[in-house]
Amino acid sequence: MAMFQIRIHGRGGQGVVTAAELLSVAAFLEGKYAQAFPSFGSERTGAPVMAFCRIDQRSIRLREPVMQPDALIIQDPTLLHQVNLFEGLSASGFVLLNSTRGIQELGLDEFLKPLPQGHCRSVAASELALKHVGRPLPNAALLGGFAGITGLLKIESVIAAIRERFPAKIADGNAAAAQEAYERIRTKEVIHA
Amino acid sequence: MQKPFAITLDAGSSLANRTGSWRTSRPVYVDRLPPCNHACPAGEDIQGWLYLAESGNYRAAWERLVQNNPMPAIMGRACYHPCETACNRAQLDQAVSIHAVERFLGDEAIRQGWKLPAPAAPTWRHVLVVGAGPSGLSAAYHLRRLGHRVTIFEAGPMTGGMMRFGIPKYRLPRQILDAEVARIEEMGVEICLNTKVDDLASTMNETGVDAAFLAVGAHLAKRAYIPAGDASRILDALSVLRGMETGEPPILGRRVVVYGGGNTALDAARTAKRLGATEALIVYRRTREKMPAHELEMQEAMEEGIKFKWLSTIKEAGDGSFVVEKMKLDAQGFPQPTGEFETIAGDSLVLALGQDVDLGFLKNVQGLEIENGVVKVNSQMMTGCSNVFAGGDMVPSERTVTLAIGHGKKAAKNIDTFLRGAAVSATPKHALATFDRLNTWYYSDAPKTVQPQLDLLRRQTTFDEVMGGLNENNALFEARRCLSCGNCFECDNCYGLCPDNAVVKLGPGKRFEFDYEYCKGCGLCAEECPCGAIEMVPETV
Amino acid sequence: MPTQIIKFYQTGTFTVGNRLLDESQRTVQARMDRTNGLDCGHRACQGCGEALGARYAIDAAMRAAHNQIVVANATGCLEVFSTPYPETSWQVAWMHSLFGNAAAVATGIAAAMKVKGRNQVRVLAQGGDGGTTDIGLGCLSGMFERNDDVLYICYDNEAYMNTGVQRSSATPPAARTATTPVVGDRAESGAKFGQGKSVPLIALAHQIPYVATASVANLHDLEAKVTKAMGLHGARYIHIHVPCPLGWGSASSDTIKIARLAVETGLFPLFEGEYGEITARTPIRRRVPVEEYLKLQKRFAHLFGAEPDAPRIAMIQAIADRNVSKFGLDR
Amino acid sequence: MLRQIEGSRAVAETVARCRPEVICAYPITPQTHIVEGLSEIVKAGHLKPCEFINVESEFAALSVAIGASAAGARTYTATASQGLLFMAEAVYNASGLGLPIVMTIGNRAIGAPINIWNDHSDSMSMRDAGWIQLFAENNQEAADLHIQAFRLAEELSCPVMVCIDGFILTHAYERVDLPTQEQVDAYLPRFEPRQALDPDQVMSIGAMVGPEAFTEVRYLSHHKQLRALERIPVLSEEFREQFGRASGGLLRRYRTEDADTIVVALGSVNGTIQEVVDDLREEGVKIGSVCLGTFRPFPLAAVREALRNAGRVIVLEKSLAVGIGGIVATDVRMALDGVSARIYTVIAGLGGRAITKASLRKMIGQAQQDQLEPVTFLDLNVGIIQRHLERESKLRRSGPAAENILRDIGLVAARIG
Repeated sequence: MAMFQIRIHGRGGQGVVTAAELLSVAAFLEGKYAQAFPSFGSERTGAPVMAFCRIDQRSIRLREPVMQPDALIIQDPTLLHQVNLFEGLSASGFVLLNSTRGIQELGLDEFLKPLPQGHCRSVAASELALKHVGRPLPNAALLGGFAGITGLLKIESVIAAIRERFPAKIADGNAAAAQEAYERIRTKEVIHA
Repeated sequence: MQKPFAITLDAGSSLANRTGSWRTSRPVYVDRLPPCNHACPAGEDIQGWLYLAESGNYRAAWERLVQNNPMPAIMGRACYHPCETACNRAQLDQAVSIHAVERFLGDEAIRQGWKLPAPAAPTWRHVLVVGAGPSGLSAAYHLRRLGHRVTIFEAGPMTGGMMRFGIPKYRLPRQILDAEVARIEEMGVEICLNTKVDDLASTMNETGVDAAFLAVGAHLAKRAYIPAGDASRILDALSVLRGMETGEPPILGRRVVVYGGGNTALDAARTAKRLGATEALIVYRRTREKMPAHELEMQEAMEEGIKFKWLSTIKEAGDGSFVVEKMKLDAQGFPQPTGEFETIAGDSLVLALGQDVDLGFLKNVQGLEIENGVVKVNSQMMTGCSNVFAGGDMVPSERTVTLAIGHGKKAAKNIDTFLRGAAVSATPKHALATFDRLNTWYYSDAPKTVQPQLDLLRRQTTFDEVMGGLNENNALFEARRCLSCGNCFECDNCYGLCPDNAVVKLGPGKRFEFDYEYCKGCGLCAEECPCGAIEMVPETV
Repeated sequence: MPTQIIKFYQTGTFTVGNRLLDESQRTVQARMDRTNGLDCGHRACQGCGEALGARYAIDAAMRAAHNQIVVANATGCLEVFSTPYPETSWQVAWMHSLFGNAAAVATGIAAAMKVKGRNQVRVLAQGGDGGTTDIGLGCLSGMFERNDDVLYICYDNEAYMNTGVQRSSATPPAARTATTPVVGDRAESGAKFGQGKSVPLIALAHQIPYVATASVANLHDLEAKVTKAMGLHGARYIHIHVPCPLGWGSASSDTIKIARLAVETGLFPLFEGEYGEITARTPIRRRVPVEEYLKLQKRFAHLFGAEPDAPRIAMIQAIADRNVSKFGLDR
Repeated sequence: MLRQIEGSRAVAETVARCRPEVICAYPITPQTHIVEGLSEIVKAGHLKPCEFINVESEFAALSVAIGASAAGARTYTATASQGLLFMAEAVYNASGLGLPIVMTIGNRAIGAPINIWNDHSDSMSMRDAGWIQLFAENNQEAADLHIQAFRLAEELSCPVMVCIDGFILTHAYERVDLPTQEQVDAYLPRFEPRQALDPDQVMSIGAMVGPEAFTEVRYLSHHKQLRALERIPVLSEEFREQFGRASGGLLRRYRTEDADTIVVALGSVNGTIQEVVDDLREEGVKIGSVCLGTFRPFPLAAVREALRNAGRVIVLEKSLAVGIGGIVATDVRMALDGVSARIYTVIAGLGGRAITKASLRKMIGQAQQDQLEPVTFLDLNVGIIQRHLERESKLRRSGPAAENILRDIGLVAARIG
């Protein structure tokens, strides 16, 4: 498999960078090489931020930002109208949105039609986070969702990464959120099929 | 450890840099003559013995003292201490009470029975001293120390001369006098009492002495012509005072008039008071300011209720009363008669008009000259006759016990020189240690210790000593008030204040030394020396 | 530091030593075995107050710490005259790094000694007023604030002497320096009034264990303060007044006298503070008017001459008076 | 032990295993995570004995380090950008005194305009300060270099800067094989200072040195760096033997044999360059690259040896010597003195601008047709520049000041009227 590149969009304070790091750890746990890094800056809470993650079978030398992502994780749909989120997205890429509303409701179906079936999904990550963690931090849930739609990583790896990163109590909540997001994606996929 | 080059240096390397070469003037330690020593008629090394007393080493202090004066206990009482008048400390707070410390040392010596230094090896020379007064005793002491044989001929029945017959016991207790005289006798000085010399020349021949020192004092009371009735009682002060000593106290009556203005007049009046006079009146022809008596004694006399009548002369002595003429001072300050008379009551009149010297016994001495009733001497106290010396009240000078003792010492030194046939050498004197040379900041303030005084009633009724002495503590305290003018007392200032560590401390009693290898000549040491014992002298280029 | 008054009237407690005092009452400088931390051969000017102050302080510190001390020195006269290659005058472990970092370097040394478990080694930092009150104040404040185990000693000669007498924040009002010259309007000559800072009080504001001012003119007081400081741990500060004959235009022999007058006029108050509070002051022994102090120094010459600058002399007197009342310097 | 870990954390943990006894910390992006990591390690008691000191400035940070090192303690600190400039005086002092301090630089641009992103301006500003400067290509090397740095510094009694690209490495999560304590202890002996402040061995450190000896002192620090040129390859080789991976050294060649074009660069950009090299090689282009691991001392001989046969040398550097162009390039030119190769200076990645494969390919392409300017600014937005220059030329006041002022007054007067 060739190098897989992920770009995560969100706002300062939503754990965008953490999300990218967790992805890299999950990949590492599966014996893959991974590289995660932020869109280097001193962004404060609320400002649009990006983080990147590369996953590969061999060691990664490339240091440029991810410009042709194979997957986009959008933690905050309000960014849709501000940033050119989809720039460089590969034709066979994935898009995962944090929203209670579906892609159609968001009016993105037309725009994202070129993408393969099932590559473009939304999941109510903030809602799940509120439910399991008590705070609307969507990143963990979205990682579960990412495992769901891409199948690149096992949900177990994602949860292991979460557990490695956070103290038990917080980890439990985030793990649960990731798990549920993962299942929702999967089950919905079943329905579609 | 292989150290980096140049940036890291070994300790002590700067010693290679001899900064002494920067110097344009160098400090030198000096010893200056303290004003007290300078002013002492007996030539006492006062600062020297105070230095020893400061450390509580009273024995050493006393020994240092008696090198110049064998009678400190007497001196501490009888001397009018010109040293204290000269003391630099007077300009700071009050003069150091030198006499009080001296007296303490003298009394301590008597109490502890300290001995005077043993005489040197016999010189087989014999010196006759005429008169056992302060001057004679002083001379005898010094001559004896030098190893000479000394014989004193004293006309009177007792030793001490004027110290006994001129100074009442309430100022100088007799056991003190006797003790210090005895100590001199113990050195092997032979004293012959009631031995009047009528003809010195023949006496010297008979005794075969090599030299003589004359110190007979002035014992002839001056008289003044006063018309007197048969019943009127007139005495002279000396016989009054002598009477006190010889056990024939004079009858003076209740109202005593003393005529004169010297210390003897005061002594006579104070004695009269103690003998029971209800009133003692001193009549003097000039003013108080002109009175020759010592201020301190004036104070004491007035405290004891002695009355004074200034600007008055006694014209006539009647029975129980005296006629007095008022005087007034002329432009030159001499008293002139006014023609105004008054009569004062009095049972007796004591004349204290000064004393003359009895010079009869000198008639056959070759070359000896007499002028204004006293014997002429040169700077070595030598009379016109080469082996005859003289001192005390019988030579031209002020008449004080201290001066007399000084004469004795000086004469002894010169007699010794004469006997050894050596040349007269005058030891060079140090420059005076004046107040302006002191850095007084370093001395802390300390009030003078006041000597305890006998209460008035007992002073007026008994002959107990008026002035008490110091105890060991306040004597030490007083000694330490000495500023050590002009003489290093090892305060360590120069050692501590040198920015270049260029002063070497040699250890206790050894003082200091300059290390001219490093001294830059900044002058801090000289400026900060409390006692002015450092001088800056220009370097010769 | 209220030095105990010894009932000893020839010298009191004012001289360096004296044969009659017992050891405990003599100063370290009076001892034959004193360490001379700053030794002979240094290149300080004649009558240098800083050389004197440094030896006083370091010797006292060495005595207190049984010679187990290390000293960090800021750039300045003291450093230059004491360690020009190839000679050093220091008899202690000594280091010079930079002008403004002596306090920080000392912090580092203290940290090193701590990790090495050499707790008996005590660390000092020292510098002039420039290196302390100006360029070094940042590092000094940091050292105070962290309460590092360092005794910092400032030798205050009231200007940048090493570079040729320029104004520092410790330069007193009206004083002439190369950068506060006496030219043009005489009434405006010399350093400005109403400027400068009191680093001792700034130090005190850090709530550190010990702060003191001292003078080379009062050795007993100075040594007592150094000894006290050495007995404590944490950040400590001693500010020593050291006249500079060259920079002040005074006679080399007057160094101590001038330092003494600075204290006796009230212009340089001697006090101690602990944890933010002033805890002691050394009363003035004999109060003198500021003229006596000013007149001995050419840097104030423009205040005198034919018709003295009475108004500004009065302003300086007012500063002295204020110190006396503020610090309670009357006996 | 393999870890997926942030670069800063990897450095922190490795530095901790070097057993520094004194650590001075002052926050400045992007170095901050390193000292944060160390403070945590010290606080947790995993590094003993160690004094962790929070100072009040970078100047103090290095000053405290100077004191600690002079007193014989193994000492570490880290900084970046403005911080390095603020401690500049102490930087020279530490090397002048020969104190073996190790300092990490999280490379970052220097303002104004203030900019927190990566380039090499900070390290370059101190290139002549007498410190050894090592540059890390990736986080594995960033960690490893510190172990070698302490050994090198203490052997030579000379301070060492380990330069890591800010954010690109400091903030990047990567796989790093963290050395074990045993490994580090085996490689890095206890610190035996060449000089140490000690009351029992009194000496004065930091004397004033005049013209009579200053040149010698300076020559000796130069000589020290020449010795470093010999020691660095040796220590790197020893490291490879003991840790089983190559790290450090003077430089590393990548496919330079038979290469006719060689790109020379410092630090993390080499990864991207190697990707491009591989792509171009597949297209048959004879290209290679050289990763400079040691910038001070500058390995003249090794560089000459690596580049002598190339017809074209492109020095890609994240720093600019304003008014002349390259800094690294200048040194490379010196190394190639007398060699006929064309040498291009490419200024890239200033203030964090991404250096992309695309841009590199384009640039290399131009070089291959010899259409590259001798000094080229990669991805320079010429449009902006031109617009600004035009605006400036319009706005700039010309003519004597008096007239201009009068003109202004005239305008004011008009308004009033």
